[in-house]
Amino acid sequence: MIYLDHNATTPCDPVVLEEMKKWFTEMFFNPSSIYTASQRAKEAVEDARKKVARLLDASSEEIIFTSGGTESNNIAIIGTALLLKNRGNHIITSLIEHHAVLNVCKFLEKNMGFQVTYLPVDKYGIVDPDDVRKAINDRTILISIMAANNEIGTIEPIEQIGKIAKENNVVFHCDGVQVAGKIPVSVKKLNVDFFSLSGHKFYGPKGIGALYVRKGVKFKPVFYGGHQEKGLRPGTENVPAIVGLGKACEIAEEKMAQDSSKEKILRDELEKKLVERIPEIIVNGHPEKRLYNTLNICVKYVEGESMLLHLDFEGICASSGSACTSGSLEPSHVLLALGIPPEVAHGSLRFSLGRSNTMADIERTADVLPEIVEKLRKMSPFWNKK
Amino acid sequence: MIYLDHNATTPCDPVVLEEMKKWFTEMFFNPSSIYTASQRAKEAVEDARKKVARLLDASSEEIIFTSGGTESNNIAIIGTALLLKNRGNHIITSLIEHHAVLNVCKFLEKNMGFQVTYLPVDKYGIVDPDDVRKAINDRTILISIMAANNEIGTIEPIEQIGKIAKENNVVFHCDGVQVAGKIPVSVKKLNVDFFSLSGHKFYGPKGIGALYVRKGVKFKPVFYGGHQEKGLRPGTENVPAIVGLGKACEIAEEKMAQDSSKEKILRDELEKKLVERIPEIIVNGHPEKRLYNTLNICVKYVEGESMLLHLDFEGICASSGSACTSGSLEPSHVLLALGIPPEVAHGSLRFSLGRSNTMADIERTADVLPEIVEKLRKMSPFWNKK
Amino acid sequence: MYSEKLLDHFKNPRNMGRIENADGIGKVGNPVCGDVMWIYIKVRDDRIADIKFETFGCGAAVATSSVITELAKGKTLEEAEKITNQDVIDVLEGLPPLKKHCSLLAEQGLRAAINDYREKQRAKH
Amino acid sequence: MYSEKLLDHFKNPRNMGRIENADGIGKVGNPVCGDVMWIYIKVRDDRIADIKFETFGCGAAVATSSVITELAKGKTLEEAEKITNQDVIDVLEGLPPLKKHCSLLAEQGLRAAINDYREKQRAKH
Ligand SMILES: Cc1ncc(COP(=O)(O)O)c(C=O)c1O
Ligand SMILES: Cc1ncc(COP(=O)(O)O)c(C=O)c1O
Ligand code: FES
Ligand code: FES
Repeated sequence: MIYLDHNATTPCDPVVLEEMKKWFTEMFFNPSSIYTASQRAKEAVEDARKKVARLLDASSEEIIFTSGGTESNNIAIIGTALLLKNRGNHIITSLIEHHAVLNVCKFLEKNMGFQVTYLPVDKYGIVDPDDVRKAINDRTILISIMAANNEIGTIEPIEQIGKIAKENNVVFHCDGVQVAGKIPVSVKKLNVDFFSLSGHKFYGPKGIGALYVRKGVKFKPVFYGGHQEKGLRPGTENVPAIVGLGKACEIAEEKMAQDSSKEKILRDELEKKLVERIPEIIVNGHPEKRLYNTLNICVKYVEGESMLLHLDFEGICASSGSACTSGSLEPSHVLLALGIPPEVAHGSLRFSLGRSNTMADIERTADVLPEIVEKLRKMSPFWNKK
Repeated sequence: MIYLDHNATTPCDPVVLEEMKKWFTEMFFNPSSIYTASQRAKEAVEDARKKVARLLDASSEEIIFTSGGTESNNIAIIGTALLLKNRGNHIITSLIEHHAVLNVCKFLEKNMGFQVTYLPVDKYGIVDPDDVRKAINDRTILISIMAANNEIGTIEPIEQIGKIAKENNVVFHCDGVQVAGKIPVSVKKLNVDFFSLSGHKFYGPKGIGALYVRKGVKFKPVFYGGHQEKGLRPGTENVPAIVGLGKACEIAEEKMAQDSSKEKILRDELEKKLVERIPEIIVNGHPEKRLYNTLNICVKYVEGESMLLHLDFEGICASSGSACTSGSLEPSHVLLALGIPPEVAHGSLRFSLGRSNTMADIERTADVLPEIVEKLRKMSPFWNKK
Repeated sequence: MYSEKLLDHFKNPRNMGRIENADGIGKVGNPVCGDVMWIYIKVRDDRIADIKFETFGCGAAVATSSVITELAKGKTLEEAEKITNQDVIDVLEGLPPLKKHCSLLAEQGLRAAINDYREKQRAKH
Repeated sequence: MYSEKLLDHFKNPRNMGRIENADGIGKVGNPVCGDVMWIYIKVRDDRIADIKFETFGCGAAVATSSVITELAKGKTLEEAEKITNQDVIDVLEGLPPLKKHCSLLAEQGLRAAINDYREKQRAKH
């Protein structure tokens, strides 16, 4: 099998799983209990917190564990809205955010009297920091812009947007789910107040994420219960997953440089071959400011799902946009925001590479896809009309 | 080591962990993706959903996976409040709920204009269904009463309360975290609309829970994002933990009868020995309507933490109340609600038994604790004053 | 997600292609998913003598196109008009809830082709 | 949570017990956690000749009681009055944030005992 869907999820590194095991069984204790064995669990949690902090150039006290990227985004945005709603009711975000940001904003619009500005992007998917500056008004309490887009891989100018947020005294949340563990991140340099990450996107376990909260920045919790995570995220700590996330951060730091140069070579090769071999395709996202592992194309006159099914028959796993929208029929909101017509957006394919991929994977994919496209185009009224 | 704190958390059953493993590594796929491998992950999730449903006598479509008991309670209560706030703003709960219910209610009081009735309990910790009936008014939208109390083990008359809720057309949530997997539960018989459970309380993994939502009962999601769990709980599914929870439910069904009769014998023996050997102790909770694994005592004139530390020196793990309140200095709100004076409540100890415990564990604990109490009483100004 | 039967029709679609000088063409599409299906028919003695399709769409759209052409082929127009999306679903041994509409597209495509044929006939007379 | 040092004082508390006919007794308590500490002193030539404690409280309360008696023993009243909760924390090599107040209880207990002694002396004259 050739797995080219690492932006959807990654396999848990066996080293990570190995590290987690004993915290399920022998060392299963509740970190909040008083006996010595529990204190070991507590130490393990704090040790993992340090590792997450190090990956982001943050300090441990600034890291909160959550159940994943979705929760991190939700509590940062809803928590800020709840806290600051008396100061203002305006939020700035972009048209190409993940649904775990967009749908939160829509909820706040519909149910809590918030106004949201959804900034457009250029044809590469880049948010113009100047647009952010212009959108700020005296009721603006929050800006939420993603570090890199999950579908097309475009990397946003977070540092500049962070500067603008700071100058205007507006809280800045960054959905960093697609960059954490993939490229170096310094929350200090980026000027962000909140930064979300999710373990399973970089060879850590599912069901665990973290939220960086800059020292001094407050938010209202969304869940209530015990005193865990300073009361900001109650519930018995998911010790094995937390330990696993810490280990994944450690491994990511070690392997990042090597992973990125290898995957970039493979991704570029795939891009080159597909462009050569398939007429009338479009490569989406920014040519340079793009995640090194992501290739998103639109194949004109063919529909995405059909290509994915044929790829699956050949043992190749890819996606057409994000996994979370596979339950939806509409074309990708991200591609539409780039100005791509709906019928073309329907023909999108995303290949996202990872540690295990080889040049053989790329060659096979580049051999197989052109045939699939040809077959499907033969069936397409649009292609035949041309 | 003698572990007598199973109400705080339980070890993950090695069989459960074994079942989970491959979903971390080989079968790591995102269940929302389209390729065949992902469909296997989706099937595993649905299979686990069936197992959880079977444990509760529910149907699969009525089960939503969450990150744990705290989240289940939060989304049931906040989700109902958000949905029905225009119909009414009154909630009924009890004084002895877990903080994952109490603190949610307090949040709704402070921030969303809700009024909450905190029902008292009798000296055994039992909520009188008649009190529930009397507390209902035409603005009442929700009743939340726990199935069994985590500190003292008292089992509440959920079926009767459920009947009253139904007659009055009020939504009924039941925090079942301490009973799920321990005693037989039929959500149908109990007349509940929502029922919360948490994996790690019955030998499943941490960081996973479920919420039963009766067919036709609606609530507003608290998190927004992808379409997972019908959009009611977005975020990439935590497949390994979901599989583990399903397995834990299956095992619980098999072992429940045997576990309960064994643990009851051990618990009763511990109770008998401690009452015989330690003067001036009180056994808390209902003599019969009590979880078979739970023994909560107050040792007069001694403080709980000191006893716990000495027990820890002897390799015995116990707690004084719930783990989540170990970050608090105040005496247990549960014990105070029973009418126990604060200075006595400070001397509480909870022993909660589990599968691995043996009569030798009980004998050793019953040998060790009287000496500890004697030592500490010698140090106590109150004891010496007597 | 999809049945074996559906995947078979998807992999090896029956009656795929175009009929030059068709007697009727049905062109339908779903505005939400953007999928488009064209059904071509050749009619002899009020019977569907030949039928072909061209489809731009999801796996289910391709499979339902294939199935509807098989179901219609050889039937009288009257019989063919009575084919419903449920008949298509039955052949495919079910469809995911989100994909029910794809079978509707097939039903509509066939009916549109028959209507097109009838209108052309009427125009001739 | 607790340091080795603290656990040692907790396990083997120094100067635990009561002094019959003490020259001064300090009875303090924390209303929040409900912990109570009684400090007894025997004074000779303005010096703490003997000191004992009785404590109903958490591990830290017991340990800080033990430490404060060790720190105070043999000191002049004036010296003893200057002992702060920080001195106690230092001996214990730190305390968890939630447990800082336990060391304050010890400081207050000693001072209350000294005050009690002084008042009794004043009453005698
Ligand atoms: C950019 C981005 N944000 C948020 C998420 C949500 O993360 P999770 O599914 O782990 O909750 C994802 C992935 O699904 C993502 O790609
Ligand atoms: C009765 C009760 N409700 C809710 C919870 C919260 O569960 P979790 O810590 O798994 O979120 C617990 C245990 O901590 C509990 O005992
Ligand atoms: S998704 Fe619309 S026709 Fe299949
Ligand atoms: S907790 Fe109050 S004195 Fe220790």
